[in-house]
Amino acid sequence: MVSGHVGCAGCGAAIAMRFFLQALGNQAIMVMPACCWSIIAGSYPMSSLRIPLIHTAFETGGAVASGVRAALDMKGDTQTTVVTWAGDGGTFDIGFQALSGAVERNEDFIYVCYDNEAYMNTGVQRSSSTPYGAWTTTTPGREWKRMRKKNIVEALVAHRIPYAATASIAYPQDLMAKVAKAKAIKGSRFLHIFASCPTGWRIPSELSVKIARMAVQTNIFPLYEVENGVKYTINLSPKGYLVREYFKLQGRFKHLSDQDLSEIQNMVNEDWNLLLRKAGLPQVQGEHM
Amino acid sequence: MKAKNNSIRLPERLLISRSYTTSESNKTGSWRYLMPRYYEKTAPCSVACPAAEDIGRIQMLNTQGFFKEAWDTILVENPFPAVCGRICFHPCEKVCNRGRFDEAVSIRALERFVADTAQRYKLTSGIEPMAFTGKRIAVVGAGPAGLAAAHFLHLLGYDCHVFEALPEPGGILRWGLPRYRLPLAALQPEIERIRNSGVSIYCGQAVGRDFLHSAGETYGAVFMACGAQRMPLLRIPGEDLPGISEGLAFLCSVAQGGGPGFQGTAAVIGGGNTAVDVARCLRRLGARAMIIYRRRREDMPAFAEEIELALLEGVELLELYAPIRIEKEGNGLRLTLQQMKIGAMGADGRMRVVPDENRIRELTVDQVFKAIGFEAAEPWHVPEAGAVSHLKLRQAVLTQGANSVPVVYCGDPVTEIQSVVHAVASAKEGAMALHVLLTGGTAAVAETLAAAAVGPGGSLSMEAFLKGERLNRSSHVVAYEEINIDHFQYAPRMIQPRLLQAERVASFAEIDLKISAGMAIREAERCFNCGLCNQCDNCRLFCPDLAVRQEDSKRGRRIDYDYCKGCGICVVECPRNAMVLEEEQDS
Amino acid sequence: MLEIRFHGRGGQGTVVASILLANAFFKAGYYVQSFPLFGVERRGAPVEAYLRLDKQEILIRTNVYHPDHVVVMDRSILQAVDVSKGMKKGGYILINAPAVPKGDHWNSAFRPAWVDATRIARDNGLGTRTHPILNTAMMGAFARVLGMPPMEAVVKAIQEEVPDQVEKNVQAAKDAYLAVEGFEI
Amino acid sequence: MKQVLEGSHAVAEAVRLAKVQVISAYPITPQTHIVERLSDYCADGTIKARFLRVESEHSALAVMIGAASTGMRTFTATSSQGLALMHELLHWSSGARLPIVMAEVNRALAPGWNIWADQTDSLSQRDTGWIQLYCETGQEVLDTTLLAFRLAEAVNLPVMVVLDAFFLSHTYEPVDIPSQAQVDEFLPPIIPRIQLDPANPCALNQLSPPNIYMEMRYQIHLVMQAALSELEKFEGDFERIFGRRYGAVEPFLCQDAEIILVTSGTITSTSRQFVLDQRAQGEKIGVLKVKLFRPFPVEAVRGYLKNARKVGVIDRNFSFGAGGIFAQEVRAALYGLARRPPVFGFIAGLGGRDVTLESLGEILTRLKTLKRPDPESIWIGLQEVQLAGPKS
Repeated sequence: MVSGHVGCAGCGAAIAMRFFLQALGNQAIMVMPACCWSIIAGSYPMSSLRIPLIHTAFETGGAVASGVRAALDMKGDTQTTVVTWAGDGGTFDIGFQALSGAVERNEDFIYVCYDNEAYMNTGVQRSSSTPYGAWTTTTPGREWKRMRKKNIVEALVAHRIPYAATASIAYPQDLMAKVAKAKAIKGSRFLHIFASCPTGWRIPSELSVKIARMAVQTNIFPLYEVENGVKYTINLSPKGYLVREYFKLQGRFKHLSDQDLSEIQNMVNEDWNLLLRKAGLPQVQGEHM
Repeated sequence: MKAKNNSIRLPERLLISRSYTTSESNKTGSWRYLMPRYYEKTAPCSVACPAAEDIGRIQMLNTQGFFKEAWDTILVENPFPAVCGRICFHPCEKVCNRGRFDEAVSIRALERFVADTAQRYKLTSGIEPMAFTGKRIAVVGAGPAGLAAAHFLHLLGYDCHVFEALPEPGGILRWGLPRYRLPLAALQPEIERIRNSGVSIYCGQAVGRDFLHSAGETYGAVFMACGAQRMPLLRIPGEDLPGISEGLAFLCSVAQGGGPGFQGTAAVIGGGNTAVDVARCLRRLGARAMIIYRRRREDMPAFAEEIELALLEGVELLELYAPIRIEKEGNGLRLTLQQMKIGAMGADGRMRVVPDENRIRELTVDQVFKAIGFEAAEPWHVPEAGAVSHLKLRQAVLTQGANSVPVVYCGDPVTEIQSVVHAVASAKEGAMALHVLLTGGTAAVAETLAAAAVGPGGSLSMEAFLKGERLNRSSHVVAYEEINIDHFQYAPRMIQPRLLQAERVASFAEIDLKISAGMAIREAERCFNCGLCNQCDNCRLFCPDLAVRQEDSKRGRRIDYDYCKGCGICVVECPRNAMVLEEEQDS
Repeated sequence: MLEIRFHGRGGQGTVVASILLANAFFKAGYYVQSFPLFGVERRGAPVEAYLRLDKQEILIRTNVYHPDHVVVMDRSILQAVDVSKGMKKGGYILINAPAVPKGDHWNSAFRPAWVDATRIARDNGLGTRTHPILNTAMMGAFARVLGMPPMEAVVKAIQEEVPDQVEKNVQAAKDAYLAVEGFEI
Repeated sequence: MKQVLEGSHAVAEAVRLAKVQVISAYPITPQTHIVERLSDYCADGTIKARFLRVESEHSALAVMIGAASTGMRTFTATSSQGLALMHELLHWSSGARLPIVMAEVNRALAPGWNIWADQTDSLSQRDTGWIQLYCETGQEVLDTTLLAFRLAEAVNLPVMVVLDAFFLSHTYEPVDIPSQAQVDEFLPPIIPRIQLDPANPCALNQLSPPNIYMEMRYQIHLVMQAALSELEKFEGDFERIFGRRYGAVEPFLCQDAEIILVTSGTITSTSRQFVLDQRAQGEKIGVLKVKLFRPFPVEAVRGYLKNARKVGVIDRNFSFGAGGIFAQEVRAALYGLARRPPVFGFIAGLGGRDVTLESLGEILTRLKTLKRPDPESIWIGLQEVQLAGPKS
C-alpha cells in the first residue's frame, strides 16, 4: 500500500488495509467487490496497492476469489494467498450469497470484511451491519434503525469454516496476529475487521482509532476467534467503557434517549453473555460487565 | 474513424482498465487544513521537582536499559541522585499522572537505582562542562547547597573553591542524616565525583564574616551556602535544663559513631524529619522514644513514610500535646504537656491548634530532645537587609555591594522548604543567576532564568539554561486527561524491598534494599513519559495515509506533508501527548 | 423416414430405449434423431420419447405427431394414454405384456405385438422387481418386429452405450427377440 | 469419430477437447446435461480442470471472471433465468475483455414458468458485448464451441454458444467427434493477455473516469467488428482441419430465391426441409440462416438478401413493444441499401411451441399474399384466446 490514495481523512478502512497487508505480505492476489476501497485503491491508471488487484461487481467477492484460486490451483501455485477485501454491504448484504457459497465449498482464501457499518461509498445508507440505534441517510430522523446488526461472524461460523475472527484497527497486534494465523490455514478464512468511518459516523477524524477501541472496550465489537466452527477464544477482555460513552461521541447516535441507551446496553450485555457461553466462560452481571 | 466490416484489424494493445503505476503522484497533502506535528511538552513530575529533573526522559532511558544516560540526565539537574534517590520527599510522585491511573511511578526508587548502578560500575559522568570562563568562585559550606553550587558553577565554566568548617564535606548529609536512611557509602561517591570533576574542597577551613569583603581579591564571586543549624528556642520554662539536648547535635554524634546507648525513655519534641530521625536513632540505641507533637500526625512536616516506619520500629507518637514546662524529677525530667485541640483553618491551609481548656498531662522521661526546626547559625549567613543591589530570587538571593564581588546566598536559610532537593534547586538558581550577572548584567537575570523554567512552578532546568534540547519543549504541563490511557495497562507500583521489620532497629543498616535492573525497567515502563516521544511508533502505525515515514534521525520518523491529510489520528493515538494538531500555517 | 414413438413411465428407461435404438439404427447405417417429449420428467408419470430414422439426413426438427410405430414400455399406460394417437395406419404397437392386452384400444388399423419384457429383464437379473430395466429387452423385441435394425447393431449399441451388466442386457435383447409375439411375426 | 450424441454432450465433448482449465456452473433445465457430463469428466480426470459447483449462475460467471483474469481458459453454461441473473456480469466480462466461453441453452423466461425453447433470453443480452453464435445441429454445437475459444482468445471478448432448448440440447443425433490431435492443431493453449500475477502486480477493472471510458468502449466496438474477419479466418483453419464450415450466415438455396426466410437455431433445419418441399413444387424460396448475431454480419446479410423480392424473418423471440429481434436487425442491416426487399417479421415457436412444416406453410402463404410489411410482427399459430379479461 502506498500514499496518495483518496480515502477520507481518518479512514479506518485504510488503516485496516495497512495492517492486513503488513501481516500478509505481497504474495497475494486481492479481489475487491464494490466498496469504499474501490475508490481508495485508485482510479485508472493508478493503484494504491502493490499487489495484484481485481475490482469486481458488488456481490461477487466470494465467487471471483474462488475463480482466482481455481486458476492458481491449475497453475500449481500454492504460495499465493487469495484475498477478498469487501465492505459490509458486499459481505452482509448483496455479497452474502456468494460468500456463503464460497465458504460452504471451503474455498481456500481469506475473506476480509472491513466493516464501517453502512454503505459509506454511496453516502451513508443503512446496511444490515448498521447497528441498532444508528442514523443513516436511509434511516433518518425518528426512523433510526431499530433492527440489530447482523452477526456475520456467527453466520460464517455456522458454515463450520476453519477460521473466523473479529479484529479491530485499534488493536494492530491482535489484527496482524490473526492475519498471520489465517494465512497459515487452508480453506475458507473469514476476518471481520471493525473499521471506523469518521465521515459516516459523524465523528472527528482524529477519533477514528479511539472509537474503534471503544467499540471493543464496550463489548459492542468483541475480539474473538472461532476455529472449525466450535472452538471459541475471546482475545481481549474489556477494561470497561460504557456503551453510552461510545455512543455520545458519535453524531449518528445523538438522537438516542437515555432509555434507548440503556436498552442498547442490555442488548450488548446479552450478546456478550452469549459469546461468553460459547467460549465456555462464566456469565457476568451488571451494567458494566 | 470509419469502421468497415471485414477490414478492421485487431488493436495491438488492450485498452482496458489496468494499472501498473502507483497513486503516489497524487499529493493528498493538499486536503489538509489541520496539521499535526511533533511537539514535546512538559511532564508534571519535572515541574514538581524543585531540581527540574527530566524524569519522563530518565524513565524512557531506563526502560531501554540506558542507565548511564539516565544518570547523566539526572546529573545535569542534580548532582545528588544517590542522596535524593533515598531521602528526597519526592513531590514528583504526588503529581505523577500515573497516580490517577493506578499508582504513581516509584520515581525516587528509580533515581536511587540509577545512581547506585552508576556507583556500582564506577561510571564517569559524560557531561561536558562549558569552556572555562577564567573566573574563580568561592563557595562557603560543603553541605548539599554548597556542593551543588560548585557542581553547577563548574558546569558553567567556573573554577570553584569550597570552604568547609568541619573536617569532612557533606554537611547535613553527612552529619545530620542517620545512616539507615543515607549510608555513607552512597554519599561519598557523589561528593567524590564533584571533587574529581575539578572542584577544590578545603575542609576544616571555617570562613569568617570579613571573608565577604576580602574575597574579591581572589574570587569573582562568593557563594554562601552555610545551611541552618541553629535550633530556635522552645520558649518554655526549663528548656535549658541538663538532659535536654538538640536533636541535630545528637544525630551528628550518632553519625560519628558515638551516641550513648541507654535503656531509658526519651521524649523528642517536634514533628519534622529531624524529630523522627532522632526518635528512630534512639530506638536503635535501645531507648524508648516518644515524639511529642502539638498538632496531628497528618500535620507533621516529616515524611509520612518515615513516620510510618518510625511507628513500626516502636516509636510512640503523642499527637496534640504541646510542652509547656520541663522540670527536673530525680534523675529524669518531668514534662508538662498541654492537650491541644483543632481550631480554625489557618491562612496557610493547615488547621490551627488551640489549648483544650485545662487538660494537662505530665510525663516523666530520662532525656528530652528538641527538634523543632533550624535557622541560620550566624546573621551574616543570610543576606543583610538593605544590601546593595539585592536580587531576591525564588530559592536564592543575589547581592552585589558597590565595591565588592557578587555574593549569592543559597540553601536552607533562603529556600521555601528546607530539603536537600531545595538546596540543589537553590544552588542551581544561584549559579545560573550569577552566570547571567557576570556575563550579561543584573538586568538579564530574570528573563534568562524564566527561559530555563520548567513549567509554571519556577523549577529551573540547567539543560534548558544551556540551550539543550529540553528548551524545544512546550511549557504546557501535560494533564492526566491529555494522556491516551487506552495505550496503558494497569500495573501495580513496585514494592520497595526492605529489611525485615525486626532487623531494622537492630542496626543502622540501610532499610531500603537494592532493586534489580529488571524491577527498575518494569517500574520505568509504568511511566507515561508525559509529553515526551518515546518512539512508540503509534503515529506511524495508525496513519491511514502512510504519511509518517521512518527515517534515520534522532526522532526516527517524520511527517510527510505531501500526503498527510491532517486527520489527527497520530495526535490522538500518541499515548503521551507528544504531538499537536494545529491550524495550517500560511507559508 | 420412419418415426417411432415410445410410451412409458418416468424411471422405466423409456428415453434410454429410444436412444439405444437410435444407436443401433445409426450403427446399421441410418441417420437418426432421438429426443424425449420435452417436459418435466417425474418418476412414475407417463413419458414419451421419439426416434426418427432415415437413410438421408434428417432435417426436420419438430415433435413427432404421426408416428409410424409405437413402443409401449408398460401396459398400464394404455389405461391413461391413447398410444395410437396420430399414428399412421398399419404401424406396429409393441407392448411390454405377456399377452395381447384386451380392450377397445385396438382397432384393425394397427398391428399389435407383445413381449413379456418385465419377465425377461427379471430372468436376466436386470433391475429390481419394482423397477425392472426393460429397455434392452424392448429393443430386441423391436428389432424383431420391424425386422431392423439387425441384431448385430443392437448388440453393438448395447455394448457401447450400456454402462454395466452388458452381457445380461445383450441376453435380454436376444431373449426378447425370440420371445416377441404378434401379428405377422 | 461419429457417434450418436446428445446436443448437450456435444458441448461437453468440445469443452473436453478444448482442454478447458476452469469450469463453473449452476444447474438449470435444460442446461444440466452439459454440466453433468463435464462434472463427470472432471471427476474422473478426463478433463484436467477445476470444476466449481457454485451457488448461482451469477457466481458461476463471477468464478469465470476470476479465473480468466488469472489467465485460464474457462467455460460455463446456463440458460434463461440463469442468464438473466448473470446479466450484470455479462457486461463485466466483456468490459474486462475476458475470453470466457459460455454455452447458452435458449429457454423461455418466466412467468409463467416455461422451460422450453425461446431465444428472448440470449437476445436480451445482445448489448452486453458478448459475441453470440447460434447453432442448428449437434455437430455445429461441437464445432462452434471449439471456434468460440479460438475467437474469444483472439479478440479478448467473451463468446456465447447458443443452442435451442430440447430441440437441440436434448436431441441425440450423429455427431463427428474430432480427435484431440486435430483440436490441438486448431486450438493451441491459451496465451493470456490479462493475468493477475504477484510477480508483476497490476490493478484491473478500476474506476475509469470519463476521460478514458469512452475510448475503452470504442476499442470493444472495433474489436467486435474485427471479430467478423477473425471468425472467417478461423473458419478457414477449421475447414482445413475438420472439413466443415458454417459462416457467419449460411444461405440455403438463396441464389435465385424470390422469397427468403431468415432463420436461426433449429427452426432453420425444418425450414430447409420446407424449402426442399416447396422447391419440389416450384416455389422459388430459400433460407438464410443467421449464425453470428453479435457482431451482426451486416454486409453478408445484405449480400444474400438484396435481390430477394420478399424477406420473412422468423423470430422465436420477441421484444415487447418492438417486434422480433432478428427482424429488427435484418431491417436495420438492409436500411442502408438503395434497393431493398420488404422484410416481414414473423413470431413463431415462443416458449417451445413447435414450429412445424405447417407453420412454415402459413408463413409462406402470408408472405405471398401480403404486399408490404406491417410494422407489427405476424404471430404464427396463435390460438383463439380471449385476450381481454372479463369486465369487473
